[in-house]
Amino acid sequence: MEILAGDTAWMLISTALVLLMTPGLAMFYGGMVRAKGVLNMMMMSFISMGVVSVIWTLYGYSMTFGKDLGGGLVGSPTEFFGLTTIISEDSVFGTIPTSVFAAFQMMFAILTVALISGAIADRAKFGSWILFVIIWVTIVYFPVAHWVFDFDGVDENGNVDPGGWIANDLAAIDFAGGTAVHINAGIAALAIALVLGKRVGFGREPFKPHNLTLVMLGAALLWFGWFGFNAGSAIAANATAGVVFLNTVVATGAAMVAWLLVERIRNGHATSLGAASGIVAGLVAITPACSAVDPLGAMAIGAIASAVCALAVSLKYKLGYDDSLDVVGLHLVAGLIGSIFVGLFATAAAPAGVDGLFYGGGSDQLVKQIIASFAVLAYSFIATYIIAKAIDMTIGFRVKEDAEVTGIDLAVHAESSYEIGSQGANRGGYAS
Amino acid sequence: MEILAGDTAWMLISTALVLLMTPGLAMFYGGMVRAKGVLNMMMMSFISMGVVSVIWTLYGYSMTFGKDLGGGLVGSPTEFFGLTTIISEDSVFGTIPTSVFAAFQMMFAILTVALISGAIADRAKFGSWILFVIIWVTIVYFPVAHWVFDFDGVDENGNVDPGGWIANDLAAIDFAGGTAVHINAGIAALAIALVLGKRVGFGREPFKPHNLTLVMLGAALLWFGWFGFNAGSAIAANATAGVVFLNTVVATGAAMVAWLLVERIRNGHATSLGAASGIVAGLVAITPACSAVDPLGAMAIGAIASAVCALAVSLKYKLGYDDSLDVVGLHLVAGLIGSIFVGLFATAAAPAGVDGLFYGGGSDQLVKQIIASFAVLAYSFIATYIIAKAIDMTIGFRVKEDAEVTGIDLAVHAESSYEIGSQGANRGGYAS
Amino acid sequence: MEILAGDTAWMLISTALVLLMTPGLAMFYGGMVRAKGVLNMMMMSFISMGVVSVIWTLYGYSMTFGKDLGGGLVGSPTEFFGLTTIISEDSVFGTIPTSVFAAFQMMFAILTVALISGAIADRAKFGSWILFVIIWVTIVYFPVAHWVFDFDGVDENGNVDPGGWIANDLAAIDFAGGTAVHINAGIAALAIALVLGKRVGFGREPFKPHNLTLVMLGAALLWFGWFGFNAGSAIAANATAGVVFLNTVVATGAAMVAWLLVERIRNGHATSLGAASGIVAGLVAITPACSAVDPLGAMAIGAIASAVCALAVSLKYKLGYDDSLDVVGLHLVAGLIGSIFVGLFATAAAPAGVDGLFYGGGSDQLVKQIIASFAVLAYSFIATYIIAKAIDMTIGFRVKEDAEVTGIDLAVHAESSYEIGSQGANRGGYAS
Amino acid sequence: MKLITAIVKPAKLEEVKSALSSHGVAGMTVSEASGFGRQRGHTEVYRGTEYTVDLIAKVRIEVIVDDKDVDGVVSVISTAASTGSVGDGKVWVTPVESVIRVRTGESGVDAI
Amino acid sequence: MKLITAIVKPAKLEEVKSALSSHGVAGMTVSEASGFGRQRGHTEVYRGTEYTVDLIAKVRIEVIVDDKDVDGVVSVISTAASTGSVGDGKVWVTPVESVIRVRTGESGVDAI
Amino acid sequence: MKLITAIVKPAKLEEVKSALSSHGVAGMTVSEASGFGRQRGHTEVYRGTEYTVDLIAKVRIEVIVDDKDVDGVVSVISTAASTGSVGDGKVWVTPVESVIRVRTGESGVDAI
Ligand SMILES: Nc1ncnc2c1ncn2[C@@H]1O[C@H](COP(=O)(O)OP(=O)(O)O)[C@@H](O)[C@H]1O
Ligand SMILES: Nc1ncnc2c1ncn2[C@@H]1O[C@H](COP(=O)(O)OP(=O)(O)O)[C@@H](O)[C@H]1O
Ligand SMILES: Nc1ncnc2c1ncn2[C@@H]1O[C@H](COP(=O)(O)OP(=O)(O)O)[C@@H](O)[C@H]1O
Repeated sequence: MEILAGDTAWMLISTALVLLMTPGLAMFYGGMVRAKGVLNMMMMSFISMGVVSVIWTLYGYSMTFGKDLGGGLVGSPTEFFGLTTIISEDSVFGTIPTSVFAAFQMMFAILTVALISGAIADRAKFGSWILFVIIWVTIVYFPVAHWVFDFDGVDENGNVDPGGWIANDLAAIDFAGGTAVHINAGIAALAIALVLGKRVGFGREPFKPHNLTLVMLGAALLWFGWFGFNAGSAIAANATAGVVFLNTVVATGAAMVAWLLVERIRNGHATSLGAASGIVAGLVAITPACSAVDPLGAMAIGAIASAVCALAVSLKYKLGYDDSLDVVGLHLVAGLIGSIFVGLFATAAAPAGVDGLFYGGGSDQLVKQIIASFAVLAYSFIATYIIAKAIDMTIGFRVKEDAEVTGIDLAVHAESSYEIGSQGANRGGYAS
Repeated sequence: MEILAGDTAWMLISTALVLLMTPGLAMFYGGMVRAKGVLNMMMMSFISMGVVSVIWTLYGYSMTFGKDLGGGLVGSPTEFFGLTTIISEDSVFGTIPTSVFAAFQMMFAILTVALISGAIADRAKFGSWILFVIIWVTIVYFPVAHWVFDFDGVDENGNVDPGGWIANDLAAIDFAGGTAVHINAGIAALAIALVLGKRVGFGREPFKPHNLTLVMLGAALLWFGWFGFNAGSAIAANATAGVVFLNTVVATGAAMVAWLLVERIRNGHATSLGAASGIVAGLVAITPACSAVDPLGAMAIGAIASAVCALAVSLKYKLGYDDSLDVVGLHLVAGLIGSIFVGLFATAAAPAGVDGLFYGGGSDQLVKQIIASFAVLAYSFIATYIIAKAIDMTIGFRVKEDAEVTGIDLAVHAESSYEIGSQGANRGGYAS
Repeated sequence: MEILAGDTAWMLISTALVLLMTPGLAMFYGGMVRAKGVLNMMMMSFISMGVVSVIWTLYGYSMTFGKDLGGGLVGSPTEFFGLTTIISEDSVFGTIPTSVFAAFQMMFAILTVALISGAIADRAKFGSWILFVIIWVTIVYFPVAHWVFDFDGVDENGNVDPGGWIANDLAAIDFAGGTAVHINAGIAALAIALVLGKRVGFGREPFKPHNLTLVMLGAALLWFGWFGFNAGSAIAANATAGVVFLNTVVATGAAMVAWLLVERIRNGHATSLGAASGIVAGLVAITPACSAVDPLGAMAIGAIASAVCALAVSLKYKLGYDDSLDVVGLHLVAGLIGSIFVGLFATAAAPAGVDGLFYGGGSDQLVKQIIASFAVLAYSFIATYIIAKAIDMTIGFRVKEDAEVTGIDLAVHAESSYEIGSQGANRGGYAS
Repeated sequence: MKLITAIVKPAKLEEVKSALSSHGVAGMTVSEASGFGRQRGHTEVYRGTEYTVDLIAKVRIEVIVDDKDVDGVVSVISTAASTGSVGDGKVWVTPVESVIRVRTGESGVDAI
Repeated sequence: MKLITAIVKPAKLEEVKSALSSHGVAGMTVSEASGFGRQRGHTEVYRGTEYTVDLIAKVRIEVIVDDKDVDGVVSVISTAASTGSVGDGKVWVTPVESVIRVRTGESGVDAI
Repeated sequence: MKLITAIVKPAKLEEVKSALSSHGVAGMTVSEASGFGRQRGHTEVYRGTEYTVDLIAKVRIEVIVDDKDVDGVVSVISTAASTGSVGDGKVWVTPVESVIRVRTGESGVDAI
C-alpha cells in the first residue's frame, strides 16, 4: 500500500499525543502524593520515557511486532533490532510509514509501565524501579502486547505472517488496550504493592494530595492525549477514528458525572479529585470498547465503570494492601469492566461490527472477552510478582524508613520540589 | 462527498485541541482566584465537560444541527437523539465523518458555558451551577449555535435542509463564534453576576490572583487550543484554515502587546496577568473575523480590541457588579468588537471574500454584523437572567456567607488545594 | 503544486505545537528561578510571542524567505510586507498553503529569541529586553534563518529564486535548526550574559529552582512541541517526517538516561532537574541531525550530547560568567554536537541520503557542518554582543540592585507569583 | 516594655491592623499559624476517605508596646478580632527586657 | 501562667498533639519553623552543583498553661516528641502576665 | 536564660546565621513572618487595579542564650542584620524560666 498523507498526519500527532500522556500521568500521580515525594513520583514516569524508548528501539518493537516465534506468544526480538531497517521510504504499515507505527506503539509501552508506579508511591528505590521497568516491559509488556496488538499480516512472499493469539486465534476485541495496557498495569500494580508493603503510616496518617491543581492538569493532559491513544489506534484518519473519538468523549463525560454522583451521595461532597478520577476511569473503560459500541453504549460503560471504581478505591483499606494511588481500583477495575462489557454493549452498527449480548449477539463475544482479560490478568500477576520479589530479595526495592519519613525526594533525588515561601530560597541553602 | 483523510486528521486534532481549551480555561480562571477557591473555580469548567458531553449526545447536537423547526430558530431535538445514527461509515459531513463534526461542535458548547463561570467566582453552589449549565445550554446555547453555525444544507432527497437565521437569512459573518460563543457567554456572565451579587469584600479586599504561573499556563493552553477552535472551523485542512491560523497568531500577538502598552502607560508596569489577558482578548476578537481579514487587519482588530478590554475591565468597580474574572470585560467587549469590526476590516482578498467599510465594501456587512451581535446579546441576557433568577429563587444559587469566608473549596468540595508548607501534610489531618 | 490536505493538516498542527514550545520554555525556565523572579522569566518568553509575531508579519518573513538581496545573505524585507499577498488560495508552498508555511516558520523566530532569555534571569529591564528582541531577530535571526532555511526555489517565470548560502552554496545539513536556532541562541546567550554581568550573589547564594514540577511540565511541553519542530520541518506528512519523529524520540530518551547516569556517578543522585535537562539536551542535539541518521545514530548523538552537556553546565562557575539557566551549556553545546555529528553519523539509508564519516562517506559533510556551525556562531556572537552593549550603554539593560534583591517580579511587573499560604490573600493587600 | 501576642482568625487580620494603626501603634509582626482548641476542625474527603483536619488556620500578631500602653492595645486587638464565635483566639502579654532597632541601634521605648 | 514553646520534628506533631489532648490540654497554637543546631543539614544537587541546606524543617508548638501545670505539660511534650536522635528539639518556658480569650473577654486562667 | 527574638530582612538571614555561628551560638530557630512599620509597603497591579501590600516579608530568628551572652548575641545580630535602611527590624529579649533538650532531657544551660 501507499503512504497516505492524511493518515500519516493523524498518526504523527496521535503519537505525540500519547507521548504527552506519560508526563500527564506524572502530574496526575505527582499531585496526589505529599510534597516531599512529588519529584520521585514524577520521575518514575519520566524515566519510563527514557528507558523504554531505548529498549523499544533495540528489541521491543521486534518482540511485539516481529515474526511470531510460535503459538502467538511472542515475536522475534532480533528481526527489527535497532529499527534501522524500517526507515526506508518503502517501509509502510497499512497507509503510514512503519517508522510512525513503531513510534506510536512505543508510546503504549512507555505509558503502561509508568501506570504501575502509582501503586508504590513514596517508597521505591529509584535504581530498583529502573531495573523493574526494564525487566517488566521485556517479560510482561512486549509478549502481552504481541498477543493483543499484533494482527496476522502477509509477508513479502504473500505468506501469512502470524501475530498474537488474542488478536487472531481468540479474536477478542481490545481496540486500544483494555487488556494489554490497563488490566496488565492494574494487576501488576497489585503484585508490586504486595511485594513492597505499606507506606509508613498507611491507614493512620492522612496522605492527602499536596497539589490538586496539578492533579487536574494531569487529568486534562491524559484526556487530551487519550484521543491519540484511542482514535489513533484506528491507524488512520477515517470513520472508525471518528466514532472512537466521539465514544471516548462521551464515556469520559458520563464517567466524571457518575463518580461525582457517587461522592455526593456517599460523602455529601463532589470533589475535584473525584472529577479527575472519574475522567481516568471513563477513559480506561472505553479504551477496549471504543470501536465496538455506539455513543449510548459508551455512556453506559463509562458511567458504570466509574461508579464501580469510585466504590472500589476504598477496598485497599479493608484488604490491607497499599496501592497508594489506586492503580488497581482504577485501571484494573475499569479495564476489566471495559473489556468485558464489550461482550454486552457491542453493536454491529459500530465500526467493529459485532453484536454483544444486549444487542442480540449472544454470549460468544462475552466469553472471548473474559478469556482474554483473565489470561492477561493471570500472566501479568504471576510474572510481575516474581520480578518484583526477585528485585526485592537481591538489591532491595524499598528505601530505608527514615528516608521515607524525611521524604523520598530529598533522600533519593537530593532535591526539594517547591521553595515558594515568602523568604523562599533563603531557607538556608549555600553553594558548597 | 467522500471522507478525506487529510481533512479528517485536521478535524480530529482540532476537536482534541478545543477540548483542551476547557481545562485551559479552568487554569486561567483558577489561578486568578484566591487559593481557597481554586478548586471550585476549576470544577465549574470541568463539570461542563461532564454534563454537556452527555447532553450534547442526547439532544444537543440535534437541537443545533437537526432539521430546523421553523424560522431558523432551533433544530429538532430528537432527530439525532443519542447520536447513534451518525456512526455509520456513510455518515459524512462535508469531507469528514459526521461523528467528527458532532464531536468538534460539542466542544464549543462545553467551552461556552464554562466561560460564564468566571463571573461568579467563590460563591456559587455547585449543584445550582450544574443545574444552570443544563438549562443554559439547552435554552440559550443550542438555539443560538443553530442560528449562527447551522448553514442550510441539502437532504437525501435533494431538498433544502434549512439552518439558522443568522448564518443563512441575515448572512452575518461569524467564522468561529464571536456571537454564539463570546458575546453569548459574555453577556450571560453579566446577567448571572447581577443575580448572584458581589463577593463578600468586593471592592474592599484585594482578591489578588493566587497563582500567576497557573494563569499563564492556562492562557498558553487556550491559545494552543484556539487554533483548533478557529482554524478547525474551516472543517478542512485547506487554504482557509491556513489564513485563519495565521490571522489568529498575529491578532493575538498584537493584542498582547497592546494590553501591555496600556498597562505600562496607565500603571507604569506591564504585568504577566496583562499579557495573559491580552492573549485572551486577541483570541476572542479575531474569532469571528479570522476568515474575513488579512494579517494587517487581524493585527488591527487584535490590538484595538485588547486595548479597549484593558480599559473596560475596571468598569465593574464603577458600575458595581462583581464580574469576578472579567468575563464581560474580555469576552463581551472583545466579542462585540471582533464581530462588528468584520464590517470594517473585511477584505475580499481573504477567504470569506467580502469587503468591509474600510475596504470599499460599504456598510452592508457592518449592519448585518451589528444586528447579529445584538440579537444574540439581547436574547442571551434576558434568557440567562431568567434562568439564574429562577434557580436563585428556588434552590438558591449562593453559598452561605461563612462558607464564602472560610473558602468555597472546603465548604463545597471538602478539599484544600495545596499542602506545600515545609511540614506539609502534618498540618493536622487524620484518617478518621 | 496543489495543496494536499494531509500535508496541510500536519503542518497546521505542527505550527501549533511549535507555538506551544514557547510557553513550555517559559515554564521550564520559570520553574528554575527563585519564586521572586518567575513571572519576569516567563514574560521574557511570552513577550516574544507578542512582538515577534508582529515583526514577522511585517517584514520578518520577507527578510527570511524573500528574494535574496545577494550572496545568500538576506532576503528583501519588503517583498511580503504584511503577508497580505500570501493569503490567496493559489499561494502554495510545496503542498501546503503559503500562509501555513509562514506561520510555521514564525514560531521558530519566536522561540529562538526566547531561548536566549535563560541567560539573564532575574536582572534585565523588561523594556530593554523588548528592544533587544526587536533588534536581535531583525539583525541576527532573520538573516541566519535565511542562510539556513531558505532553499533555492523557482519563481513564476521559471527562473531560479536564490536562497541562503548555507542551505544552497555550502549545502550543510541542518534539518530543523541546530545552527539557526540552537547554536545561534546559545552563543547569543553567552554574549548577553557577558554584557549584563552576574546576578547579585552569583556563586555564593544557592539560586535553587523554586518549582520543579513546573520545570518538568515545561520539559514535557517542549518535548511534545518539538515533534512539530522537527517532524514538521519535513513540511509534509511523509516518510521523512516519520523517521524524523522516531529519531527525535529515541535521541531524547537516550539523552535523559545519559544525563541521569552522569549525575548518579558524579553526585550520587539522579535528579528530576537532570531528567528535564537531559530531555532538552537530546532534543537540541537531534534537531539538525534528525533526517540524516538512523535510530541507533540518533541514540548515540542524544546520549553523547547529553553527557557532555551534563558536564558543561558547571563550566560557568569556573569561567565566571552567569549564564543563569545554562543556555550555553545546553543549547550551544548540544547544538554544536548535533550539527557537527551529522558529519559523523549520517547514513545514506536515512531520508537525507548522505553518508557521514562513520558510514564511509568521508569527511566532506563533516567539514561543511563545521563551517556552517562556526559561521553562525561567529556572526551571532559579534552581532549580539554589539546589540546588547549598545542597549546597555544607552537605556541600560540591568535593573537596580535593590530591585534585584527584592525581586524583579515586584519591581518590574508589580506582581507576586504565588499567594498560597494558609492565610493567603490576607497577607496584607488592600484595594487602593 | 511588653510583647503582646495575639492569635486571631485570618479574616480579622485587616481589621486588627487598621484598628492598631488608628490607635497609634507604629509597627507589628505577623505570621501564619494554626490552632487547636474548642473550635471544631473540618472534614476533607479524598477518594471517599474522610480526614479530620483539626488545626485551623490562624494569624499570629506580635506587638511590642510600652508598659503603659498594654491595656489599651490589648483591648483594641480583642475588640477588632472578635466575631463572637468560637475560635476567635487569644491575646497574651509577656515581659520584654530590652528592644533594639537594628537600623539605628536605638534601644528601649525609642526602638519600638 | 506560663507559655510553653516547643520546637519539635514535624513528624512528631501528631503524637505531641494527641499526648497533650489526653493530658487535658485544651488548646495550642502551631506554626512552621526551621532549625539550625547540632543536627546536620542535608545536601541538594541542582545541575551538578551541591547546596548544603542547614535549616531543617521543624514545628513550633505553643501552649499557655496555668503555673501548676507547667512541669506536667513540659514532660508530656518532651516524652511524645522524643525519638532519641539528634534534632529532637527544645522546650522552653516563659512567663505570661495575662491572657484574654477574644470571644468572651475572659482573662487569666479562665481564658486558657 | 533569655530568648532573643530578631525580626530581620530575609536577605540578611544568611549573614546573621554565619555571624552567630562564628560567635559560637550553637543553635537557633527561624520562621517566616511579615512586618508592618515605618517601612512603606509596595504596590501591586492586577488588571489595572492597584493594591497596596503593607506587610513586608521578614524572617524571625529565635535564639536561647545564657544570661551572660545576651548582650554579645544581640549586638552580633544587629550588626549582621543592618543595612542602614528603613525596615531593618527589631531585636528583643525576653526572660526564659527553663529549657529542656528533648533528646536527652537535659535542662538549663546544658540544654541550649
Ligand atoms: N492553651 C492555649 N495555648 C496556646 N494557644 C491556644 C490555647 N488555647 C487556644 N489557643 C489558640 O487560640 C485559638 C482559639 O481557641 P479556641 O479554643 O478554638 O476558641 P476560643 O478561644 O474562642 O474558645 C486556637 O485555635 C489556638 O490557636
Ligand atoms: N539556642 C537555641 N535557640 C533556639 N532554638 C534552638 C537552639 N538550639 C537548638 N534550637 C532548636 O532546636 C532544634 C534542635 O536542635 P539540635 O541542636 O539540632 O538538636 P538537639 O536538640 O537534639 O541537640 C534546632 O533545629 C533548633 O530549631
Ligand atoms: N512595635 C512593634 N512590635 C513588633 N514588631 C515590630 C514593631 N515595630 C516594628 N516591628 C517589626 O520590625 C520591622 C521593621 O520595622 P520598621 O518600623 O518598618 O523599620 P525600622 O525598624 O527600620 O524603623 C517591621 O516590619 C516589623 O516586623
